[in-house]
Amino acid sequence: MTLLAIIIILFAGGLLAWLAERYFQAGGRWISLISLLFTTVLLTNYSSFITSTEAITDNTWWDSLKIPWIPRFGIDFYLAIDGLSFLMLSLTIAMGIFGLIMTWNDIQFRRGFFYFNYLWTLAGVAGVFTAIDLFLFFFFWEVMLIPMLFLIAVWGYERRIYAAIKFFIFTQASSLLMLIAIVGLAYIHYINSGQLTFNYNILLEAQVPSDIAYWLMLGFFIAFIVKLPALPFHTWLPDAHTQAPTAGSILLAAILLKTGAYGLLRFNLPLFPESSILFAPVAMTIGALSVIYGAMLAFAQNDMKRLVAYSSVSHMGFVLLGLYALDTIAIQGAVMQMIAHGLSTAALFALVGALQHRLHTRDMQQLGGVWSKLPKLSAVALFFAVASLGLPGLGNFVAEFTVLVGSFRSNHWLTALAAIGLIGAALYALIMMQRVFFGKLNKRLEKPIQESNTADLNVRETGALLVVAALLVLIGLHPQPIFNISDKTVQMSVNKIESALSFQKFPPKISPLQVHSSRVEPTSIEDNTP
Amino acid sequence: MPIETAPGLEAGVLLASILFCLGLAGLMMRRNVIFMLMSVEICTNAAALMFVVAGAHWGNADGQVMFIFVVTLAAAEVAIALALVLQFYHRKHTVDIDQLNELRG
Amino acid sequence: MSAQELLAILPLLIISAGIVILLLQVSFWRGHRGALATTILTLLLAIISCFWVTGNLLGDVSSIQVTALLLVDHTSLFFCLLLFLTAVAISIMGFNYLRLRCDPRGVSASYPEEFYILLLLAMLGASTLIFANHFATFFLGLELISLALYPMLGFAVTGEISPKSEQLQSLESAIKYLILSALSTALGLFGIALIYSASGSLDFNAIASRMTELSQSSTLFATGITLLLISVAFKLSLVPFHIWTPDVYQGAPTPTTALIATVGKGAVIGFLLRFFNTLDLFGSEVLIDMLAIAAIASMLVGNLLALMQANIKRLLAYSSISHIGYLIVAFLIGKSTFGTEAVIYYLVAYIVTTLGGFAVVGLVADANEENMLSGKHPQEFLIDAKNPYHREFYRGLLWRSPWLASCFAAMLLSLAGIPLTIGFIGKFYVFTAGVEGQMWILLGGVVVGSALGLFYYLRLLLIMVQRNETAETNSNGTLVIATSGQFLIATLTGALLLFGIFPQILINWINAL
Amino acid sequence: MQGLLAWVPLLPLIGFLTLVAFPLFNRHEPSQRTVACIGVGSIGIAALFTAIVAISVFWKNPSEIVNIALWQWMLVDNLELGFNFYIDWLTLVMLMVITGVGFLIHLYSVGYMREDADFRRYFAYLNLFVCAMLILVMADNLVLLYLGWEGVGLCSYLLIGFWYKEPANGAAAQKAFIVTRIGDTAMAIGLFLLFYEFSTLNIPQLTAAIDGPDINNEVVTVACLLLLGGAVGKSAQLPLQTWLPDAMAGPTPVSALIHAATMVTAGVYLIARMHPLYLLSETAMTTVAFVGALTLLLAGFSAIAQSDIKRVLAYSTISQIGYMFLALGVGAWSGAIFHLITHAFFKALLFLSAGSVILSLHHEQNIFSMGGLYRKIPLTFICFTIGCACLAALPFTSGFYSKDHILLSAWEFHQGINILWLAGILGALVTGIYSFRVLFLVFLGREGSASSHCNDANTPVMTIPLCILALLAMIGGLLAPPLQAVFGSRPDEDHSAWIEGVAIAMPLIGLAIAWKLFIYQKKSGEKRSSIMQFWFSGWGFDWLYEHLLVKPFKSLAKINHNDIIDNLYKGTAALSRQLNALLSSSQNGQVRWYLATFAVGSVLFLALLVAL
Amino acid sequence: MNFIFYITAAIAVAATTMVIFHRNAVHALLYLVTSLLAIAVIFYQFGAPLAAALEVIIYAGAIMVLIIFVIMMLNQGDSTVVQEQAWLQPRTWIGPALLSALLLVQLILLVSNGQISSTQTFHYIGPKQVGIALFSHYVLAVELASMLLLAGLVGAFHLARRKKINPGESSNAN
Repeated sequence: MTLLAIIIILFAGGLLAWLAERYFQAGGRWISLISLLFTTVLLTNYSSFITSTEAITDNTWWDSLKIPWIPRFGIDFYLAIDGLSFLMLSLTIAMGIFGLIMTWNDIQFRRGFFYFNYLWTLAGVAGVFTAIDLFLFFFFWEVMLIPMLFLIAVWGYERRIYAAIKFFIFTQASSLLMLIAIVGLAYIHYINSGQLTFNYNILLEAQVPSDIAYWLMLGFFIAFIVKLPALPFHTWLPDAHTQAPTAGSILLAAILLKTGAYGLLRFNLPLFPESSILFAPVAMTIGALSVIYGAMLAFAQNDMKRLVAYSSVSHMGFVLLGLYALDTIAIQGAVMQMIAHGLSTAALFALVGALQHRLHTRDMQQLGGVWSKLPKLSAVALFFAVASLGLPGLGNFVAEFTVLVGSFRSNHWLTALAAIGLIGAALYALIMMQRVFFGKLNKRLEKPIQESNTADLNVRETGALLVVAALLVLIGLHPQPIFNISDKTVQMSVNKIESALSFQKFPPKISPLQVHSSRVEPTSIEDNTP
Repeated sequence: MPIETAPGLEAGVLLASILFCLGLAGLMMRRNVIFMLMSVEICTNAAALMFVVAGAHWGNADGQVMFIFVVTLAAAEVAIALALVLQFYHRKHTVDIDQLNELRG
Repeated sequence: MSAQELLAILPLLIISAGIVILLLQVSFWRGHRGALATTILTLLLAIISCFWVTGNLLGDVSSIQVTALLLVDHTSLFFCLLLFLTAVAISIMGFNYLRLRCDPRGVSASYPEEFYILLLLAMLGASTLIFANHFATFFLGLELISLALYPMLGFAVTGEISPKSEQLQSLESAIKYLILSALSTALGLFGIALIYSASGSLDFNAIASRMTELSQSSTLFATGITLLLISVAFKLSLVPFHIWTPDVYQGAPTPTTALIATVGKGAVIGFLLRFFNTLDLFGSEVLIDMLAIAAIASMLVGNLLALMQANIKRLLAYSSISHIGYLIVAFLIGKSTFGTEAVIYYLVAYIVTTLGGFAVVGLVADANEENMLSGKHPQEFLIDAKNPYHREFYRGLLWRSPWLASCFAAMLLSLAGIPLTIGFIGKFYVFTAGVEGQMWILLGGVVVGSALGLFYYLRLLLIMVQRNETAETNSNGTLVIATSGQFLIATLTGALLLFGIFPQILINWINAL
Repeated sequence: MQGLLAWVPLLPLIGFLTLVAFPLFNRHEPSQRTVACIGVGSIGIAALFTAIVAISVFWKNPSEIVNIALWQWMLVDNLELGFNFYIDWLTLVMLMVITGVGFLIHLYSVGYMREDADFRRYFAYLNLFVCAMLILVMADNLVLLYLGWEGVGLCSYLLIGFWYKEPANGAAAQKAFIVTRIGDTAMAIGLFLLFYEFSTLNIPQLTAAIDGPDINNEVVTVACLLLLGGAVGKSAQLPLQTWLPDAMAGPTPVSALIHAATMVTAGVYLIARMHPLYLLSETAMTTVAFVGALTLLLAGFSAIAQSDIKRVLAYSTISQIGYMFLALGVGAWSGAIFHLITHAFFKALLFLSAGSVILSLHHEQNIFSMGGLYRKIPLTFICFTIGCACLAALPFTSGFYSKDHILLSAWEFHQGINILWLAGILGALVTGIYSFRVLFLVFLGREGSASSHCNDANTPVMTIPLCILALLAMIGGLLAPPLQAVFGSRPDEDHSAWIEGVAIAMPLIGLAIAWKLFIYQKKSGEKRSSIMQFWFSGWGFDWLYEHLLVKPFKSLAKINHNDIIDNLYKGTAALSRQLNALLSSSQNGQVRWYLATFAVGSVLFLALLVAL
Repeated sequence: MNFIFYITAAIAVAATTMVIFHRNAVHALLYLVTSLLAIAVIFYQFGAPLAAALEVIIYAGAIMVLIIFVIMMLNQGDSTVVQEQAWLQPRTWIGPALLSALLLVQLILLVSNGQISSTQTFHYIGPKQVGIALFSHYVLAVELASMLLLAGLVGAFHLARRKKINPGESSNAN
């Protein structure tokens, strides 16, 4: 019930925030904050699972809720939480609060509607991270996009419509491929077992002919790497990030991108272990190339937000690399990277937003020497830039290091290639510091600074940023709890893959006829519901 | 009561096809709306011819019944069409169908 | 013809009686509201009779043959019900439309009441078409719809109250539809005649009994079927027979547009389901290939055409082309009950959404018209932002009329197939059907088409949420929609969300009927 | 008592955090006195703790090893990393150098930076640096070492670019970070390889693991070379040496601490720490030795050509570290560390003296503008002279002992005259030349343009460290640390006297040459011969890299600024628009055209039927 | 008998061709009537006297007269012939003609592939049989046909109506 309550609170909070706008202007953000805090309180229900990860029974899920939804298709409203979901959910809510606080005063236009969309995005994402029915997962996957679309399109910057539509078409078109794959998987399972279901737990056991499985896996894969985003489907990201309002960028970077990685880990690897093994070299190549390419493009940008956006491409490339290394350490690293990247990039976007709010530009050619005027902001920016380049002792390092150590075991050369991305990270992070914060104060800035009586970070912003910074340091120095929480989920995937590997080594005797019977005989989906 | 030495069904079909295609050609090449209506009538009539021929071929009344329905339709259609043509002429003072291109794109 | 047979076609009889009563009522006492009331009453009675007939179809009596011409069964009754409900909505839309454009006293020679007679005639045709089990009734039903539609398309021609441009466009759409439809009818008739030549019968059952013989022996039969299919494709506006659609949709009075887009297509789909099932044409690869090609072409061409379209009615027209393309995907898996279910579900989704879309467009235009008539705004059609059918008119609508815009947004999202709406479930059905039939190319077409579709749906959606850049466009002001219209839109949106979130309700109904 | 060691890195960290967090709790900037107390005090206490532990624990037992386990860092699968410290004599030596020299330089900085507005930021960075450096040397696993390694890199970056308003400083800082990052990446890959091979990154476990019977020597070689990459980057050896001369853009005490005494020698420490690994691979050892030999010569010649006092010192640092690498390469581990220590003393002394000169001359750094300063700032002159003597390894200075040790080891390594030894000898000559050149040009000879307005800027906080360092530089030769427990002892061999003689003679010859060439040189220095110009530019490495790597990368980035891949999608969108235009033109409103399309459609459908 | 069929068929085709190519509307209409009469003869030959009669009465009689009526109402004068001449250039008709020819070729290909022999006998179906069919089997269809006519009536009634008081516009409308 807790899970349902979390999602409902977020949805209801969104509606309330919208309606409250009519009565008092600032209502929306307070309602949002209260809803988010309330969900945080609800999340603490699971604290017992965190502290004693070992002691739980062999049941994978900490908590689950199953309500029949569309019996015709065997679809349930099935939410469940395990370590990975918990981590992602916590990240979602934490970053939701962070984004809210960082942009407390940013929104002037139609605040109520803004917070409506904000909370609904979060609710959708929370649904994505907890849905265990594949149909429900897809449902939430789509639901989170619409409010995000509005966030970009209404409160965005100059080319917001273009960016919003691009964002939406990319994710939607790819997710349709996933829908086909989901339906295909359920249908094959239906043919084999006569039971029509979209339940993840059951579909894990589905026997899928290997060549079909490969295509289904690709369907999922494309949907997820578009969201991730990885080469060559990343181009929506810079536009969406750049044009989105600060809060939108924070959500996008910290949370929405993670849904792709989450999907890969939750669905792709365990559902299609054999195909994943076959596909791993390709996926790792994509990951490594994303790392390099993203870093290179980040270096080339003039727009600060674009720079951070491309750095996301680079960082998420590590996630892809780690996941498809099919190695415990690497996958754990990928999970860590999801969290660390969420924190660091969200903070960077918040900072760019704060900068733009004060100086009305994010073009690095118009910026420069900001440190002398805004020392606090600059120092914090330095911290997060450094985090982003993977300085040891901060979360990103732990993540990148474990990813690389793990992937090195599966593929030396690709890992070495990806490691070059570390140099790239240094390049773009430092060039940003140099062009924006160091150097002489840009002459173009003198006017806005004088006019607007630009103030440095205030207590609210400083507090929020410092908490995130502290979290990054904490993760960097003591990441073990997170490793422990996600351990079970990761182990599950790895076990699946290992058993598939051993299956490949010692395949049971199958008559050639069976091997080639990959084209399943069509059977109609009959209605079995009473 | 069979009729002897009647031309074959194939001949009827051929004739109907030719007439239909002529009607279609007329429809496409004439710009005068009245001519277009006439061409439509030719097409409809070709179909009607088919029904009668086929009815004769199979020896049941269905063909002629359908013929009657087709004629009914043709009459009703022409009535409405002519009403529209009149309105068209009153408003545009022409019967050129090409002048009817406000809606496009 | 037994009493049981007569009772089975009770809906038809009620509609016919309604037509006659309305005719008499109008000739003695002209009154807009009265006509509307009679119409709605007739339709409601027909709806009730549908249920009643369904109640009779219990146990082993799953269908009733009414002479050789009609066959009443569950599916067709469901279609009837659906279309009658649609007709109720259209009559409400029509009322709002005619209220402003027709002079009740007839001074300017434009009476609104004929609209309802024609509407009922079209409904009679539609239900005949659905029940048709014989080419005669098929042909008569189809033509009844068409003949009722011609004057409805051109309805705005008479009378001087409607804006001049509307009159001309209405006329143009009527003439275009008439000429093209007449040709398509002739072609279809030719096809029927060929089928008749080959089989010697016009009765579906009789033809079905000779199917194996026919399909092997001659191409005459196949040619006939193909020509008939072309005619049907024209009515469904499948590519390459789609070309009339945008012009006719744009020019026609919006309620008529809604009628032609929903009833006109729904009835044909209903017929096609029965026709293909009875004759077992799903086995014919040529026909399936033809339909598949037409479906893919429809999805792609429809969406591509809509891409940059600024006129919303045209946009909806193009989108309806592509939606029928999607529907055909579900249709193609054919025989199984699942295929039928998928087609019906998608059709319901399509009808609800299309109806909603046109209702919003029509009512917005009506509200604008009312503003103009009351002299609040000068008549300026030259500026895009002042043309109620232009995209720019909707700029910032969400801030001016939030509820209306929200409903329209829901419609657009449903058209785009986004969750929480019925359109999503419809699309899910299409995908499931496609997977079941393993029609990967078609599915690819659906994906590409949907991606293209997103662009224009979203652009319209996003225009509605845009801030007004200048005060100039702000002057459109708040749009006040008539209460009946509000009710209609709210109901449609409610249905759209209800069936989108809890599809099982509708699925149960489909399977129960 | 051993627990105090855990406080050693923690104290500077606390200092750093206090300084950084200051504005959070206080609206006003803290006074310089407060900042100095926190900044210097934390290091001072750390130094004190180190000394206490050294005396109480290690003095008695040179083979003592202290393990301090703080907390578990990572435990994933078989990757087990602790946040643990491992202290043996090698570490202790480093600790003492870092805290001791660090403390002195901190103290000096109080004086040097007294007029800077960013006093607090300076000390925060400096404290953070010390903390990171301490973690580097105390780490018991390579990842923790890497943490410190990158941490010092970051601080180096921050301090080089400390005066951020000057874009050139920022560029230098960036260059330093990125060049070292290249090495670091190699090192990281080396770590991955080691983990892949040995399933552990813990240093004691690793050294235990390589005793195993079946060790893949190729892997070890590759791993060693990769680690060497890291060392080369951080210690500014060939081919990654280019950043260090530019790094002189930072405040002079920073150059003393980071770019002379501590951070740049981290590479030496790393290789010394990993010496069991290197012993397995002859290739790696040879490479290290040759890198060192080559670097010491190249940098030495470059130093002769420089005109900026700090750049001279920078090149000399590169050159001296080259000596250490040479020592490492020939297996003279303790020799290398010994030289590291003495070098830390005298180079810190030299830099601080140079700093005092610079401050006195109001930030004039060109040696050709100086001259004859010995009268104006005598104390500085004395200190600088001591430093130069040590640098040139004049007999009985600390530099002499350590360098001699290295040269002898090089001699021993190949049992006779060999390239490495020759390089070392030649290097000694060059060292003599450039060190005395700068001494003569700055303090003796005619007065330069800047000399006239020289005010002695030394304050007590500056002179005290100078004096202590001078003392240490003098007597440092006696402080050879007992590292046998770490490296194992080697039997001393007798060397022919002439070898010693050559080693002693070379710096003296250098001194003579310098006297001959530079004592009366005209104060222009702008015109250089082409070879000098070549040396001045650091053997053209910068130019080479600029054209080979930087420019291609930049232009590639510029070309791809708009993301070529996006064109794929833009193209798709454009194509869709084109198709839309095409199809829209088919909707031309002409009924007869519509009829024609209808006919065409029918023809197509029938054609399908005919064809099938 | 076949001979007569071919003659009448030729007349029908020729007359129809004249219809679509003729420049004068009234003349074209007369050709159309000719064509319809020829078809009526063919109906008769095929043993469908009722159809033949209806063809003449309704098609040639009623519908064509309706069209003539409208032509006269429009009363465009002699200029129409010139106008039609201008509209009917070879350039405009060659394409449609080719397209139709193509369709015809396809139809012939498909239809003549059929197995139906041309020597089959035909049956005479008199008015009585048709009448019985109409009012037994097809009684519902007849009712629907009446609705069809009603639709035509209502539609034409609505569409043809013009403003009652209309001094400015042409008075020949009603």
